[in-house]
Amino acid sequence: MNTNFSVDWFFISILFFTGAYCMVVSRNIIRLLIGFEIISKSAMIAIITAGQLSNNINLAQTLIIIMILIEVIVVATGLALIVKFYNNYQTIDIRKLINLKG
Amino acid sequence: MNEIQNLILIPIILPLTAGVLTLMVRERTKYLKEFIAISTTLVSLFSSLTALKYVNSIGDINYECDWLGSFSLMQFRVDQLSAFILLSVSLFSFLISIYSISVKNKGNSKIFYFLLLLTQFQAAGVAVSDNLISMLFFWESMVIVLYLYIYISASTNSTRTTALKAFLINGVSDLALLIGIMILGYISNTFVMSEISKSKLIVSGWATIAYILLLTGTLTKAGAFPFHTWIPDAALNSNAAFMAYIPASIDKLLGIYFLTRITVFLYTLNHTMQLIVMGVGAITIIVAVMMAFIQTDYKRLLSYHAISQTGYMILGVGTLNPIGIAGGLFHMVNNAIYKSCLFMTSGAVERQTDTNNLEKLGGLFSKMPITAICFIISAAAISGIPPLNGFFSKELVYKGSLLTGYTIFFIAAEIGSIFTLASFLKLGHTVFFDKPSSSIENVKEAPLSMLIPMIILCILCIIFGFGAHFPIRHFISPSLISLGYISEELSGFHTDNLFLVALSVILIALTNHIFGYQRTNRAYKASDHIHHAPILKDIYEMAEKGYFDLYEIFKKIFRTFANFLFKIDRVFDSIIDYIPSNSSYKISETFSSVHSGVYSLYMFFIFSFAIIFVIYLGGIKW
Amino acid sequence: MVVDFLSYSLIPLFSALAIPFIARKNKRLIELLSNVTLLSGLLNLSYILLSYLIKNNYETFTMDVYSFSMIFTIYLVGLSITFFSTHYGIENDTNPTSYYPLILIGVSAMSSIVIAQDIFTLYIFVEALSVVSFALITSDNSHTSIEASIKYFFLTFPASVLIIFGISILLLNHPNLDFSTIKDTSSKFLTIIALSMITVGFLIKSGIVPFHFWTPDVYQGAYSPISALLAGIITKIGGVYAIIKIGILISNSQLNYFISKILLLSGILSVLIGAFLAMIQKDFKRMLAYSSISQMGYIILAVATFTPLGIIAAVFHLINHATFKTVLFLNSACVEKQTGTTNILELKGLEHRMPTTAWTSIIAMMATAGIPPLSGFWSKLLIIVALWKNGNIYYAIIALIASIITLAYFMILQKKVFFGKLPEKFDGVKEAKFQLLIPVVVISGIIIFSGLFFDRVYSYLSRIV
Amino acid sequence: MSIYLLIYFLIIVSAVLSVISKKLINSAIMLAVLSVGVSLLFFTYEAPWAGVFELSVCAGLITVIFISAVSLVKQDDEAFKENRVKYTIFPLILIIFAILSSIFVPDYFSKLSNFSIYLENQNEPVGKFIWLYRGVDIIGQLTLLSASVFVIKHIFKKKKTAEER
Repeated sequence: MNTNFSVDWFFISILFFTGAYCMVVSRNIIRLLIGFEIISKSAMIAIITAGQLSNNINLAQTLIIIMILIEVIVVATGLALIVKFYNNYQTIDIRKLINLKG
Repeated sequence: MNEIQNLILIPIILPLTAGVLTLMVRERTKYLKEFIAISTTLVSLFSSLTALKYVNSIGDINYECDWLGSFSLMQFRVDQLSAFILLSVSLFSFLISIYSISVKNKGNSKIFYFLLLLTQFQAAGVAVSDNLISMLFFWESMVIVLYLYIYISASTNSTRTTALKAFLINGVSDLALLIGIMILGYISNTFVMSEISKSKLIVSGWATIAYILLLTGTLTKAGAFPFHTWIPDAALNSNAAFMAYIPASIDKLLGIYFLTRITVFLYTLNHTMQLIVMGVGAITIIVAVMMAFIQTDYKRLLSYHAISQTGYMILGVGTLNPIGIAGGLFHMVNNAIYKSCLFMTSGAVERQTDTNNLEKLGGLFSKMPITAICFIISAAAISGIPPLNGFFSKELVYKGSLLTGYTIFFIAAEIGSIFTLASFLKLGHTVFFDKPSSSIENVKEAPLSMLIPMIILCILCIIFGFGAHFPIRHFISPSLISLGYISEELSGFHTDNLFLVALSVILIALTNHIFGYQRTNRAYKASDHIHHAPILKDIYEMAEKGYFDLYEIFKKIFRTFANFLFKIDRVFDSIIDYIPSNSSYKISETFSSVHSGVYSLYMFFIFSFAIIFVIYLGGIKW
Repeated sequence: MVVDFLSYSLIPLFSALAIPFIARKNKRLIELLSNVTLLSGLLNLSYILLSYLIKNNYETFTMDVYSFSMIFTIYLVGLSITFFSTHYGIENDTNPTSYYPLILIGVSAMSSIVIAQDIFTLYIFVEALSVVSFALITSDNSHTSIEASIKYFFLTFPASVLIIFGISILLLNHPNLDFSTIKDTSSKFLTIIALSMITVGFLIKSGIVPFHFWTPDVYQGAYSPISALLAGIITKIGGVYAIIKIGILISNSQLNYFISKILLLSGILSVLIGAFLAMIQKDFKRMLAYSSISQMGYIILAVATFTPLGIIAAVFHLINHATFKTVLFLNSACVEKQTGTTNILELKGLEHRMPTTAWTSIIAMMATAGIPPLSGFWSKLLIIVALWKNGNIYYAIIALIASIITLAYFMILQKKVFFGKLPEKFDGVKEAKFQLLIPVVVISGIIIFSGLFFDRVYSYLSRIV
Repeated sequence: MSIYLLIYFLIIVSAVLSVISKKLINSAIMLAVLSVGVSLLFFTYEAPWAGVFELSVCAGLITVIFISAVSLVKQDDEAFKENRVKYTIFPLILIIFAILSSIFVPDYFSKLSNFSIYLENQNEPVGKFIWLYRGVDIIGQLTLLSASVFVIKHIFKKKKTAEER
């Protein structure tokens, strides 16, 4: 069982790194949201593996269900913001957002 | 007993309440403020009269209430002296509030009456306080009222300078008083004056320092040399009602009251201290009267006399024998009476002719007869012409000073008398009898509201003169009974050699005036032969320029010192200012350049710092 | 959740849900409904609070003091913002049918965060609050507000991930996520690791250095009344108060040494960097944002002591900060409305034209800088005393010195914006409408009174310790 | 053991592809594949409820929202060219990271898992769990859902014209 948990976290870290890399380097604002999704997935896997390890899988499932709800709402909000940004700025380049600085 | 306790609270609390009330009255409402002030002071007058009767017939009134938490009590105690001062304060408040109805340049009349009532509140508080702390509270708060009083009378620069000068002189000396009271309380373990007077302090060690500090405070309040310099300046810049009220009556009453308290009731003075007090008195008489003699402004001349008369009182109290002290106290109330009256005449003249300059005034006797008569009576009283009240009090002071054995003080007082009379001859001659100047026409008599207080005061002058035994028996000697003095020899018409001296003084002064008048043929120049005498001329010039004014001297010294310190400060300041401000600016700039608004950079920082923190926290040893 | 306070979070929620049905078209009715909802809650709270504060006797006060104070603050600031918005945004089409319900939901979510007794419940409401904020920031549809919203959206996302990772580690040795369960096991190593991850997550949410990059941009760019709401209460409840809750949980643990180090480091960095950067700002709101970071640093420093005194100081400073930062941001909104700019270099001498705004700002600034006897002085004093007693003497000294810098940058702000000679182009500027001034004046009064009656406030806050 | 590794490879590969693919629409589809992989993982971890939700909501609903959003901004997506180097070298970076993390991460977490406790009698049905132990979260979900309604309404409000005011 223990080995399984550590392998899980190895993949979780890789998934997290993928998402974080995407969120840092990309200039395309929709791709940022994709990185966001990938990181969320890694967090969910972390919850499930922990629940499985401590024989508490049903609590973990409950948390996952609520997290999925949250994720949908947050992503919908994010996409709405992106569309609004696109309508205002006519671009999806995040580097254009440098009005506020100093 | 309870009713009596409340009675002494009336002259204190009622004016305060009424004063706040006047602030709420609209400026345009006519006569309401005046009515409030007059009725309030009248009620105070009657209640203090009742208190005096009670004190004379039955005994002291005590009142206590909590104040300042557990630190101190608000303790009032009215003995004969306090009751007498309280009565005088209330009387002058009443008369001045009548007089001020017609005074023109009193600024915002709402604030004027508020300040008048506030002064009555504070002065009454000082008079009845038994606890030094509560007395200090009333005493110090008078400085602010004084400042505002001068400040509101005109909006010119010189008025503001004078107000500041009065504030600083009084404020600094009040600081001295504060320190003195603290030392006094420390060495005698109590702040209650009646407790201290049970076992009088002896002048030695800390008690000496305390006495000198207290003396500084009281002398400044009374306006004695060398702390007098704000009074002549205020005479130029403020109105006659203020001059008649605060420097001429209230300040003298309170200053001499407290001087008597500390000198006679709280301390047993030694010989040196007595000489210092008497010396201050004598110097004040001479210096101020010499300055008064050459003035060419009505109010300024009077203000120098106000200072000079203080000298007599200080001299009288400083003699430490019953005759002298009684003379000082009697002179205090007499001076308040006639000096207020004189300032009132100056106010009346100013109101009718718009000037106080002696060069422009003249021949007003026919146009303002009542004012002129009042002037003559009170001028005669101040110059010590028998049988008006000033004669008797001065007589007592002379006698007291002769009894000490130091003839020099007696001579100084007599010289003061000569010049007092001479300057009033000059003043009266100029204003009321000399050729009128061309600019003065169509002058009428002053309004009734001004005349009534003047007439009352003149009548008082005459009553206290012919019936001098009445005030001495009922007011002065009861105050000194507690000291064990016998009052029998104080009253009565003295037909000894002093009377001849007084007559010769009058003759000398008259001769001097006629000599001066003959030389120049103009009355206001009657002092020129002394003014322009060889050595005196230079001294006068320097005095007018303020070379002898302690305030001006200190101002110059402090300015030089401050300039010097400022130069040193600049050097350090530029070092200290330059390094932190520039370095902090550099730090800020460096950090600010990181906040470039670029999303990727921000995200990189947040992710990397988060991972660093988590790795640090996760790496706890187990 | 604490049942005592459940109604304070449910009533605004139901009120918000009712608005689309009963008041779809009528703008005045929506405003009235939202104001009345918050006002009734505030009156209820202040009745309870005052009845104990005046008597100075808390024998019968059974409720949780911190929760009660925080809910009071939330309602106070929330009501100020709704009342202010009713009279503020006529020319901005703020779409009242969704604007006011969102504020109500925000108040509901914040109250729920305060009373949450489960770490995952806390997380849900924090997410709900964030979602509400994303929308509210863009209320005026300007370029800057969209930029602010998007930066806020992406840059606070790592916080959620860290919180979830922490929760997953908590799951390893806990049957459930109740605070009481966690408190019992808080001396275990695994729990401390999990809670420290969650703490770092909330540090990101509250904008503490080095995770502060989004804070100034968001506060500056947001719709002005919402800046006040964000700076005053949202990021404080959603971030700092959660840290305080965790701090209470692990305050008696032996293993909190490392987390204390982290908090002290980020706290002192926030205090210094916030103050330094505030000094050179040219925009009114951005300067206030950096000042906010600096003040948050003080709270984090207080929490880092993990002592009862430190927790009291943190809660008290949080309440104070909510009051004075709300006043300042609302005043900046007034200045922006009346003059059309928030650039400090252009503004000058507004004290002659906008006296109430100027003087309430000065009161709030003095409270922030810690001038006695205003409330900010006492809370900063408590923080420094807590640090000193805990042995962190150098941190206490640096915090003391940094409050001088606070004074410096507020002096600069005062001098440039409110004092001096009025330029000609602002001759026509008038004072804002008196309705806009009511919240500011009331909160200024609270600042003064809580400073003057500090002894009562302190005995109230220290009741349970 | 091998089935886990297979699913994990699917997840990682789809994640990498969604990051480095040139067109956004491909990225969105790869994201859906990632979700499917995650839901498969849930099933194998005996968490069927979570798997079902993941499959329906994440792989379904979110993908739909993504694709509609991508189509809304499509014109610009084609016009907007960014430097591809950072994406093409990403697999290399990821491999380096994987090698580094394979040294530290499994070791650390295997130590960590020693501290976990094995709970007895926790396997009650999920429905009971939701209602009994996480009943308070229903309020949270209600808050979230109502918030989302107002949020979408607030962000997509109509701009009023001058006449309407």
